[in-house]
Amino acid sequence: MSSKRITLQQAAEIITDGASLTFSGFTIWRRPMAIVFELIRQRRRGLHLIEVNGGPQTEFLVGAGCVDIWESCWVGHELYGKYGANLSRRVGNGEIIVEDYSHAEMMFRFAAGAAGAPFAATQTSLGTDIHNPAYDMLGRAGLRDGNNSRIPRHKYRFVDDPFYGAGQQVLVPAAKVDVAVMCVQQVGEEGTVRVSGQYYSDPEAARTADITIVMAEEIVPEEYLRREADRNTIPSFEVDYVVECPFGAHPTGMFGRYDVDGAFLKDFYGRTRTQEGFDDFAKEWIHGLDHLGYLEKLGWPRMLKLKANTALNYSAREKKGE
Amino acid sequence: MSSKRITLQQAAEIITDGASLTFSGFTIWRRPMAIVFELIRQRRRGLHLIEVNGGPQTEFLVGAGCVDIWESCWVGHELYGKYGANLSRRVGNGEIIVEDYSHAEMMFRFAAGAAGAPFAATQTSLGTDIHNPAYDMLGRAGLRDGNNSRIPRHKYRFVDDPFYGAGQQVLVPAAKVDVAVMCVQQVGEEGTVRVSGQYYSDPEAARTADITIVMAEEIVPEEYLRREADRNTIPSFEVDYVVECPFGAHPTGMFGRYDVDGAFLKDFYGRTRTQEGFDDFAKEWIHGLDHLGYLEKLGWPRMLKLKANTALNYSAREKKGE
Amino acid sequence: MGKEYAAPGEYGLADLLCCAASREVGDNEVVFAGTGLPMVAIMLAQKTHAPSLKLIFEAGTLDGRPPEIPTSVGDARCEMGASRASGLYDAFSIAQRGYVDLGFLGGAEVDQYGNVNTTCIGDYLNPELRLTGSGGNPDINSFARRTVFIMVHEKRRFVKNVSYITSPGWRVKRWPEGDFVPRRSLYGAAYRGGPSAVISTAGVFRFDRESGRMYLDTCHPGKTPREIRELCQFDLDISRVAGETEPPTQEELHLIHEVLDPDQIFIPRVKQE
Amino acid sequence: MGKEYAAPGEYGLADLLCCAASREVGDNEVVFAGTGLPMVAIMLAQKTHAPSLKLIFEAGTLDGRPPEIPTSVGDARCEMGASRASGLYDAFSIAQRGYVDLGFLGGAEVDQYGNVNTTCIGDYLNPELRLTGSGGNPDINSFARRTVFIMVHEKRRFVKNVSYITSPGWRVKRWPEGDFVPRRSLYGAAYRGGPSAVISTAGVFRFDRESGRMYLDTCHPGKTPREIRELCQFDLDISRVAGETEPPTQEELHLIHEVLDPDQIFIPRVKQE
Repeated sequence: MSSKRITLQQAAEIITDGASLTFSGFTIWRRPMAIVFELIRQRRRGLHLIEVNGGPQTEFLVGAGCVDIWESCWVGHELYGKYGANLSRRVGNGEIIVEDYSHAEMMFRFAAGAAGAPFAATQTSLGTDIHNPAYDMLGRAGLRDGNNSRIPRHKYRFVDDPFYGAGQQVLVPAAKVDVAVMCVQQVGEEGTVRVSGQYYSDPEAARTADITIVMAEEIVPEEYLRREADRNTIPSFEVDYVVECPFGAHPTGMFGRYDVDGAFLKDFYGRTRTQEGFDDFAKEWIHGLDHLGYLEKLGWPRMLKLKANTALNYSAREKKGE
Repeated sequence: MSSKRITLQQAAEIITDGASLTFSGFTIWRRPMAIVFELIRQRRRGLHLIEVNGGPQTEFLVGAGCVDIWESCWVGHELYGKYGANLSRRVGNGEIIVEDYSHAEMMFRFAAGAAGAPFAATQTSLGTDIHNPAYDMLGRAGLRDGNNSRIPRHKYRFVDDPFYGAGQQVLVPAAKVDVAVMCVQQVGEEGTVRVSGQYYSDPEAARTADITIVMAEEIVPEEYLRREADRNTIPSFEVDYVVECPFGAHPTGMFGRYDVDGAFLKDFYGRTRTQEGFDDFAKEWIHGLDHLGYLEKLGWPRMLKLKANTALNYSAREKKGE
Repeated sequence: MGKEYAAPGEYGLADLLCCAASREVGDNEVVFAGTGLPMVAIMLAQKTHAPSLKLIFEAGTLDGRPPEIPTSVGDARCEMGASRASGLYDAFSIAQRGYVDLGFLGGAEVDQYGNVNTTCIGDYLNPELRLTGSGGNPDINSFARRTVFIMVHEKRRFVKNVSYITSPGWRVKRWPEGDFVPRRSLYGAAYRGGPSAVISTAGVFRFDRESGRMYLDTCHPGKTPREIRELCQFDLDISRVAGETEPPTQEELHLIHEVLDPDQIFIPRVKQE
Repeated sequence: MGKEYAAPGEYGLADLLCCAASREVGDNEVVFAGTGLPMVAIMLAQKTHAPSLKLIFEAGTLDGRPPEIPTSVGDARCEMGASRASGLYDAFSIAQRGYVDLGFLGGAEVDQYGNVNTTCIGDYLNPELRLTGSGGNPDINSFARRTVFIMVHEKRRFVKNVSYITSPGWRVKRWPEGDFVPRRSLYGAAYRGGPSAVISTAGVFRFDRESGRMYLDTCHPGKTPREIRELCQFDLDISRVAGETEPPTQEELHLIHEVLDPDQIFIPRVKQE
């Protein structure tokens, strides 16, 4: 058994310029931020993000100019920043292609991809501009010619249900991604993942992607996880690489481990409305630091305040909304 | 909160003549046998079984003449009876309509039903007689006219993938069932289900069905299950009724509780090749007994031998294959 | 015990919205909640007239009973007391399968048919301002039997035509033509209902069953129907006004500020000493 | 340490089949196993030349390491040491997604293109004998890169045309016409491979890459190619016989009978004292 262990730097190197990418987590929870920061340090370019929903990971990568295409349904920082200012700026400037689906459509696209089906049928969002043919942005950009294996020939298709007369169905194309980058509580050295709490769309992300990189708070003995197989979330053979990186999701939160660092996100949101602001923020918090340097800079008092109470699975110290 | 608790007799009464029905479990594991026996006692007729796979529950109901239509992919007793002798006899006599799908097709049909989609796309079983239009048995019987809301207008449809050029796809219709009858280790009084070990196709069965009845080895406090929500299998609001019935899966097995009673199944398989044999077996083991009478008849030595070792989750006493 | 209403000045607009939203919830209903004020409203209903409601959070928490307000639906707080914690595939499958009675949603713009925009302001192809995007807004609005929108009332938000239909109202676009058709005709078997109310900072609005057009149901205390009509770019029907929006009760105010949101994350206190 | 082969008489036909099947498994492969002899064969491979193979059981156990032979894939024994225990949706999604290298299957009838029947004997519309049905046979055979069939060798089983194509071989039916076409042409992007071997009680058979027709690869000890051809209703290609099937080693026999299947559930001992 060859080891699946790699470093943060190696993890980021696996994601090459132009790769299509997805992430674990949900909005401001369990995002693989340490790898995202490393991608920015390595000045990755031309990424195609296909996300069930976006969050700080999107905003950081978009702000740093790493992203050419974003397919998803939402980006923001929840309570700590009401929309994605970096994405908004770059869309306004025509620097990024945004393809809008609904949340359920994105989820069903990943479910189809994970099941090896080329599409899924759904009845969500009928009658909205999500299905406006004039708003097919990848099509407008001439990218639906079949040359990019990650971009389907159509944004969606309508068909009528032939079986039960259920009416108009939207066929949404399976998501296809090169790399899924995950951030979880525990992974075994052979790749078995145990997510605690909500698993969001992580199982589908891992199964859909050609390469899955799992960054975990801790790498634990496989044998420990395999004692209770029905508690595990992702099987060993779907995971190609594992990285141990405590607090790797910061400033996003992790069930049972630490809360969202709302002050950090507010600061990010407030300061990165402009490109100059983003560059300044990145200079302060990303460039010239490694992950340990980043943690040192955050400091103990901040991290201890965020640390989850193990009985509650969230921090009883952190004042919410701050 | 009105109680969801009912008795075995009431559970069987919910399943009316002509109902479409599905079950928890897999082949000879975690089948709701105590309710199946009660259905036979109540002489239910005209059932339409739609199962991911069949097993002893199928063979008992079919042998007793309760079933008019069986849609599935497999029936037998694994090691203890190599095929479904009762189904085989009744198919040969033209007493039952059998609609054959593949195992994955049946699973995807339930997944579509559970997701509220009218169909799923798959590429399994291309080129087989499962897709032979002459072998559409519900169609041959004139039942695909749209009058039965549980029977789709087509057995399947072919379409070409418009998105990635992945070629021919089989669209299989969602499964639609009136009642799912489940047998699990634990259920809370509000309906939360915690399955231990493999959950087979139980989550999809419960979500697809209009009514879900959960028979459990034990009804436990909801609050106990809700302390670790990420270990539960089926949410409260998908469950309409709960029944407490220890050893309710016998002669099938249950992870962590008891093994398959191979001797019982062998005896059943050996004795029920003929209708007379079945009637004789039913007279001995079903009619005139209630569940406690059935357990008394089985006796302590037999049940203690089957009882699972709690460290292993299976019996270390039972000699397999006997 | 009769209801003891709070007097004007004892409560703020957020309190009023929260209580009005809470009253939309029936007991035993399955309710799909987004982040923010709707979460407080639903938990308020859970603690008052709807103790048996089932709360679903989009991120994958089913029938949760959080003891304190989560900051978002992905929050670890969602899962306290929940029946099951899983993921989005579960949540959206449950919604599409038809389990959801009521969903609470928000929006940046709304038109008279209840079409809502959360995607962008201005031309989609060249937006003045890109917003968050759809999130689960169209999904919940497609599958729940009823949806309630909670919005800030400004004339620029109650518009003739939204910049982008993110979430479908009672008359929606049929593609590829793009003409408006009744919601029911498009949704076919998936039709279960649609927007049932808009609760704005000015009043409570409902929709005519036949025409699908918005009308003013109740005015918030201190607002007149004419004032409210002036705050809409479309011709608001004010012929059916039923009176004033019911104010919060003392019990509700206590629950909001002492139990549910003591840190004033979503609902500020009106009186600070 | 060289291989120490068992002498004729020291092993039975089931031992030979089990070892031949085991040798089809490569290390690090993801293997989809059905109940019975294939399970023993794969676990034998796991304990000899393929310690890093990943075992998937159809009922939902992923990368399991059962210490003793499960009686079926639904068995609690499957889950000992597993990476994940879940359900059939997972198992079949993983297969359709393309993770599976090898599947072991059985059958009642096989034709020269590897089409296999497990559904019925005689006319499907009026069957002489209804069998179990497809189970996962066509699914695994559709999605795995290679499949290996293990069968009893009788002339009535190696037929010109199977009564019902349950599981697709190298030339399959295109519907609605029902004409035979090459597997690859039908499967398109889903094509990953197909039946790679049939291990019968007479010999080991493989398939010509071009024609998709079965040929005899090795004869089991004591059988001749002509005898084996006589046991087929179709014209078996015996021009490429590579020799005799490799017998079990002492180590393999020890593992089968002392470690994996001491209770002789699936593999009887040849010598009982």
